[in-house]
Amino acid sequence: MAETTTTAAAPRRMSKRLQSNLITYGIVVAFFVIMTALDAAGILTNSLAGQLVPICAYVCMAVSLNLVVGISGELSLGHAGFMSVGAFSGVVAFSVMGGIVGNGLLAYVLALIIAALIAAVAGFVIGIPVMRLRGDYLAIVTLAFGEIIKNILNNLYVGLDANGLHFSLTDAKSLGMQGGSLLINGPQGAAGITKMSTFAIGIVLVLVTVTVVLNLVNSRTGRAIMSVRDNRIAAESVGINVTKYRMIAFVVAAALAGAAGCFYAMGYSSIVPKKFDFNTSILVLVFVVLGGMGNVRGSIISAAVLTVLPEMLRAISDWRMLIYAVVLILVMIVSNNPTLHQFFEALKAKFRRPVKVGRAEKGGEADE
Amino acid sequence: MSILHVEDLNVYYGSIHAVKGISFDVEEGEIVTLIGANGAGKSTTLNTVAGLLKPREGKVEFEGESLLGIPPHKIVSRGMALCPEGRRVFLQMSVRDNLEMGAFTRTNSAEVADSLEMVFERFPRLKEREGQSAGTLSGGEQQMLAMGRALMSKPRLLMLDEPSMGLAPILVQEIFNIIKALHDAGTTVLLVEQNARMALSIADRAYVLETGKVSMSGNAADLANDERVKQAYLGG
Amino acid sequence: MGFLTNLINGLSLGSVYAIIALGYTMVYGIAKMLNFAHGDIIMVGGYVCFCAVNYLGLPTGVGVLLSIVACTVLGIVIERLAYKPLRNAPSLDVLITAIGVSYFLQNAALLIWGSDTKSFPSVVNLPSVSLFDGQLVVSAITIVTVIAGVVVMVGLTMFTGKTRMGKAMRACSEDRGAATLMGINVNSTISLTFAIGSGLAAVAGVLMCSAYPTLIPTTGSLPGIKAFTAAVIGGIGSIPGAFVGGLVLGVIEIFAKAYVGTQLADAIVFGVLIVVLLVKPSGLLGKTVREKV
Amino acid sequence: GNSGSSSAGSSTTFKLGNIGPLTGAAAIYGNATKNGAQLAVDEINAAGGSIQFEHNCQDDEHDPEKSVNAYNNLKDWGLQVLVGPTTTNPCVAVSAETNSDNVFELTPSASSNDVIGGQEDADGNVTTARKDNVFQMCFTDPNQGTASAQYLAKKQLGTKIAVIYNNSDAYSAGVYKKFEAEAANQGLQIVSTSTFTDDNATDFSVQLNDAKNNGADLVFLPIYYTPAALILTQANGMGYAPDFFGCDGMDGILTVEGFDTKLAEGLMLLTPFVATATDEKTSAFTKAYKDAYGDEPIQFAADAYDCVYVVKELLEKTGCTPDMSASDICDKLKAAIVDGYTYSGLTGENMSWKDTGEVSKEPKGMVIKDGVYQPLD
Amino acid sequence: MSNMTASERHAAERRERTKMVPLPSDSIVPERDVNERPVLECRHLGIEFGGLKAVDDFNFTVGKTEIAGLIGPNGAGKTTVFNLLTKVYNPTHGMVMLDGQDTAGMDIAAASRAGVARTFQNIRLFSSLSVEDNVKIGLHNQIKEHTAPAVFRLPSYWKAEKQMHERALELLDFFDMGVYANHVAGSLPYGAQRRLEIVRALATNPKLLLLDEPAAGMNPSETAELMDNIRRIRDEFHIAVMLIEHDMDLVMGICEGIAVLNFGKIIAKGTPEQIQSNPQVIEAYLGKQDEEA
Ligand SMILES: Nc1ncnc2c1ncn2[C@@H]1O[C@H](COP(=O)(O)OP(=O)(O)OP(=O)(O)O)[C@@H](O)[C@H]1O
Ligand SMILES: Nc1ncnc2c1ncn2[C@@H]1O[C@H](COP(=O)(O)OP(=O)(O)OP(=O)(O)O)[C@@H](O)[C@H]1O
Ligand SMILES: CC(C)C[C@H](N)C(=O)O
Ligand SMILES: [Mg+2]
Ligand SMILES: [Mg+2]
Repeated sequence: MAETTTTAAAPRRMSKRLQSNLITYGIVVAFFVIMTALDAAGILTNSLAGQLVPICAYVCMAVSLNLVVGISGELSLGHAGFMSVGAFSGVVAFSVMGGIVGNGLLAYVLALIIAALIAAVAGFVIGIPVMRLRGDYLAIVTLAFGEIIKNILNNLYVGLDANGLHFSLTDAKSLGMQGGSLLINGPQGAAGITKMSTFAIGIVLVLVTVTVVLNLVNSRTGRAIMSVRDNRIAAESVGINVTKYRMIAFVVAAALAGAAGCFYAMGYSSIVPKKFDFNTSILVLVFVVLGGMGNVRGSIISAAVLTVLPEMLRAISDWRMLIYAVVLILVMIVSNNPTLHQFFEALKAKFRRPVKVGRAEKGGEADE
Repeated sequence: MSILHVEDLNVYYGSIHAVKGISFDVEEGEIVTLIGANGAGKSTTLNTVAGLLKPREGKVEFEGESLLGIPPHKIVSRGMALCPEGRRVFLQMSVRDNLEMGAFTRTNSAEVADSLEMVFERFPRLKEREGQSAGTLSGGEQQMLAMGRALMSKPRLLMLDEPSMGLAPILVQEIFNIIKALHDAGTTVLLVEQNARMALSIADRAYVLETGKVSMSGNAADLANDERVKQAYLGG
Repeated sequence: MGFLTNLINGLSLGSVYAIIALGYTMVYGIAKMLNFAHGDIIMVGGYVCFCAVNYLGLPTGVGVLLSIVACTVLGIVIERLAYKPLRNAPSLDVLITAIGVSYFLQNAALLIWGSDTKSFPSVVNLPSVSLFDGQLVVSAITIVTVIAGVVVMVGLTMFTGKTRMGKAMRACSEDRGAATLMGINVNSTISLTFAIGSGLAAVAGVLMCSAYPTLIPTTGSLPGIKAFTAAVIGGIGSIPGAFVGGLVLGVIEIFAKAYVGTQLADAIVFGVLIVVLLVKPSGLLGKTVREKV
Repeated sequence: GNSGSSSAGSSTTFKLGNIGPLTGAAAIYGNATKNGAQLAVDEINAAGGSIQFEHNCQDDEHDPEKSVNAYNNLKDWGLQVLVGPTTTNPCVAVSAETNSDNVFELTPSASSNDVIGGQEDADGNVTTARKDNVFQMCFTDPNQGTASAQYLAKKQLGTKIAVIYNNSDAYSAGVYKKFEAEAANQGLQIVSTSTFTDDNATDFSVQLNDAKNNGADLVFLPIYYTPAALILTQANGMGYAPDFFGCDGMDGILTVEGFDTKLAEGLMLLTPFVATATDEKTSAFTKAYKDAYGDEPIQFAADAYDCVYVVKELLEKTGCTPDMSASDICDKLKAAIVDGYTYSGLTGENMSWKDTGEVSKEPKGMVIKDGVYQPLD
Repeated sequence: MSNMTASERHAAERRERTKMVPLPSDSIVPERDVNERPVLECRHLGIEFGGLKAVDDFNFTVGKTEIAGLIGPNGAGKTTVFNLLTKVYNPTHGMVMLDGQDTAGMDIAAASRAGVARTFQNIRLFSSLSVEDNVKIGLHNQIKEHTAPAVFRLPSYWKAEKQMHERALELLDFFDMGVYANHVAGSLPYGAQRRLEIVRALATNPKLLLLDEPAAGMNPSETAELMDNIRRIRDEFHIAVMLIEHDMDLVMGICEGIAVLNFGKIIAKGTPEQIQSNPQVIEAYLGKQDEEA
């Protein structure tokens, strides 16, 4: 009896998960197609066109942060730090690679990869102390690391000349360069960046990020990560190396944020460390929470919508940030209102098969 | 007039209909027990009476006055206490502070001190652990603390949600002795128990709950001899 | 002498952090939420006092009182409107709401008071104390801030540890449902917490703006974060911890600026936080709460 | 937001865009440039000449990303010429965009090298290539630094000099670097150099102590007026009273609400414009500005005002018409501006532009006396 | 079996109860296990919490397929013993041998890999995940699948996933829980949650299964079913089970060797019959049984 039910349930569940993932990919692709079509038809406003690159970058940031916050269950308040590590290392890598393989797409892709790797290393190094902490203590330490990264980048000078790369932590003068160009100029950041990032590349990056996260989630590693989130002691007691799996989530997210940072930086001609401060970390966190914890599709949509929202409200300039704030508060209040919640549950239940046994599902799997 | 009158109570968790039209009465000075399987809605009923949950329909009257719409903290000061399922002691507070919190609504400090003495007398283990933070107590110790804390408000109606859960046999007996003693001292008790045998042995009347409804009710002794009850709840 | 000057400057900055941190710790300890809007209430406190003194021509003392009253009311209103509906929400949702409130306050201040800097007149108009033939000048505001910090810390410790309301607050912080069953009015207890926290924010705002006389809509954010850091260093939830953490942070920040360089001061401050937490994961004076299995 | 604009876009008006920080910590600058430009546009339109403008000013909150967004927004509106952005960091980002779109850009006040590109910094490094469509109405930072050092030396204003600058700001760091280099040439003695960052701009006790302990009698502040006001107040609190000397960023300090202007007595700064000057142009402008906006104009309002007139004259000179594309207009204007064109306005007489994008004009030293700016000489 | 009443089942079990034989180490094991290496040996095990000897000189042996019981008053230290066996706590004295392997220096995860699995006094499921995922997580160290192949969806990933899926359902079906496979664990009825915890523990392929009050909150008929399940686990998985329980019907019904703890010390060891009649145990734990046990 039980036999038949379960074997029937298995493929259905697989396909449900697959279906949900396909919808997610579909949304990204559809967004690309629509925007490209609008552009071709000349309907796309410059304002929106100009935001496509940052939208893709923020989507990648939100999806990767979701891996830490939603899926691994650790509140990280310093995600922008990894973005800036990626941004600056990417800019330097591109200049160096440009000299070797030419200033083309190849150098750019290499830069993205190098940025991701360096951010991953940063994530690992930072992860060592961070993973010893939990909860709000972990949150404040990630915040601290975000600020430390910014502070260090504010003091970092990198130059490139015929002799190669020069680094300094004091000032540009001590680089001791002969001619050449100053790639990173301390707090003034990097200027004169070759703008390589395009919307199409951004979509590819989003797809890669989403694939990595979704595939990770639906695997042994992902389940281990989620088990630690749900109950650390129980996870340990079934033999899971808790630190290892928290670290995997943290490092993968850092790497993805690094790539997003490089992509972002190379969409602007100049970039300063201050851009990636606490406020940016918070901004991305807002995307994640509004999109739903552990919900990748939600992160994508909320990152895109919330990036465009302030620009759409430009017409009411003085009021727009106030309205943004009110929207944020209202969304939180409304989504936690039991009466409304019940209403949506009931609505959802209408569209769903009745559940066979026991209680209705609550929560939901973190796998879409 | 009964001290507690519940009529046609309907409680939902979201779309889950947990309590489906339960009615019962508790008379002054009685011990009444609610028994039933896991998930029958016993805790939900108690929590609703205590004001922690809002019923969608139905009446809850305490000493003739409706409790609906009255916030739970005010219900406490009217003389009703609930010792909740799962203990819910204040883990980071000391045993003594926990007990003092139980007397939050009482202002006469001399009387409170007497109650404290009384609780320590009944549960000497708590006296031993007076200064220890409740979080490091064993499960059973926490259960004693929870019950002691409920007693500290000196309630006229004491509601106990599975007080014997996780207790050593000797303590189970002790808990039931205490309930009997409270009863003798005039406190009305509404008891929810998995340990139906014990519960029925001390209760005056009982209600059997099944999936949110009252399926049987009556004199506790009669129910204890009922075949269906024996079969389902007393282990044959 | 340079060292002493720096130490005094550090204590001055530190006691500002300490007072902010006390408010933070209070709200965190009881309501279990990171109230990111706390720093912005400080800012409002500063503006209210500024307006009272500069526009209404009220005496400074009245301005300070007005500011405390305004912030207390503001704290209660924010709690009722924005946080109360989220009593049972996941903590991250509450955090995001607090961030929303923070944005709201900043932008409302922008609309009301404009974005240009206001120079805050000191509320302490006493002469500075000059020691060692004027080599060491301790400003009156520093002395007042340090004293205020001590008074607030002692007061709060007594309040939460000894009084009935204080114990009710601790009960609410652990288990609101159980607290209700004890007859505690959880809503008013949490409101009271916010009222006290916000009133403290006003005091902090006035003192901070007096010591560092500049006022813009974002005045509160960075000190808010620093004070939060201070609270964590001291052991979040611990009242003496917040005070000690604040002082430690202020002194380290000034020493780092003076002896290492202004550039890396923040990195050092946050580095200290990390080191402290690694050595003592619950902060200097925080209690280690072990989960019993 | 958008400032008042005249009738809906038609082919009889040029669309003049403007970007600046209208909110946020640098809002004073943005609002000044917005108002200054608006004043000029209103005058030009009222005069009813062949050139008529529609003016649209967008907020960038002093953030590069927002500034680029603002620029794209202006493009959607149909922007033909850009005046702005007001501050350096956003301007660097936007000028890269205007450069690739070939839109003529004249910034009233963004003074860093990177705005125009192609310049070596004090260490001989080049970070950006020359953007040939971008010009400045203000001095470049290096020029300010050099001028300040020369001025101090010439007037023998200080023997021991301390510098406090904002290391996170391209403008401030740019001025400082050239100042330092030139100070060495001029034999000025710098006894203390300390920095701060935007995140650390509320407490200057350490920096002031350093200056005081090293016996500095003049403190050079190549920074914005907001932290400067704080520095003056804190110095006063600790009983330290050296002379203070600033650059264009210092302008606005007297408008800080609640600031005890007595503290600014004796403060010197380099600026091309003072509202209290008595020449006809300045007093007319100051009056009109006060009538329209209620405050005294600061130099950036004047810079923006001049910008609009320069654009107008160039459009006239090159015979551009409103139906031309932004790129065609740009080609004409960028050729014309370096082709022996001179302009005399509020911020200088006979100003001209090099093909590096820099303006050449004379800096003026000002000192605050009795609460108003007075020429130093 | 299912048409037998609970008491009939108990009687049947008692009839076929194995003979217990003493070992040199003053412990007893079932006759059938006497030639096998014991799965658990505790020697002089002890732990102190700030002076409190929660467990003291604990000596106990569990045979390879024994069902052992650990009883004692509340706060006697039973759960603490489990925490010592699973390395949640590190002992301050003595040692634990798991299937001949010293567990000193292991952490919780290592202890699990060494063959001990447990359930918790307060249910600890991965409550937001599906029932099947809960079991798959239990299989973590049984069926390996690496991160990189999973991210790139290589064939090895699909193979491992299929294996895990099949094994998980097999285990769930063993407890008639296949129907719940797609349900969110936290939404299961209480009894099912307790069973799921056991399934998850079994998924780790343990040699010793520790159950902490598995019958808490169950009524007698549910308890009887649980007893069946525990026996089936022992018989079909050929492992040892050690359980803590206050329900004497269950303990006396299925345990072969029993230890009684009081104040951290063993006060009695023996077969159910010996324990039930031990005056010390009656005094400290059982109380005078006025009803049939
Ligand atoms: N917080 C909740 N959310 C959703 N459903 C709930 C919640 N609490 C209880 N339920 C459901 O309501 C029903 C009644 O539960 P209740 O806890 O009242 O039962 P009970 O009789 O006390 O059972 P037990 O013996 O397990 O304590 C059950 O089906 C349960 O699943
Ligand atoms: N982490 C700890 N810190 C301090 N004391 C502790 C700690 N853990 C347990 N104890 C103490 O050790 C004693 C034994 O606790 P334990 O939980 O093992 O009891 P138990 O036998 O399982 O009781 P119960 O049957 O009530 O669950 C208790 O007195 C408890 O207070
Ligand atoms: C408005 C001015 C003070 C701007 C400054 N010159 C800068 O480039 O940032
Ligand atoms: Mg219950
Ligand atoms: Mg226990």
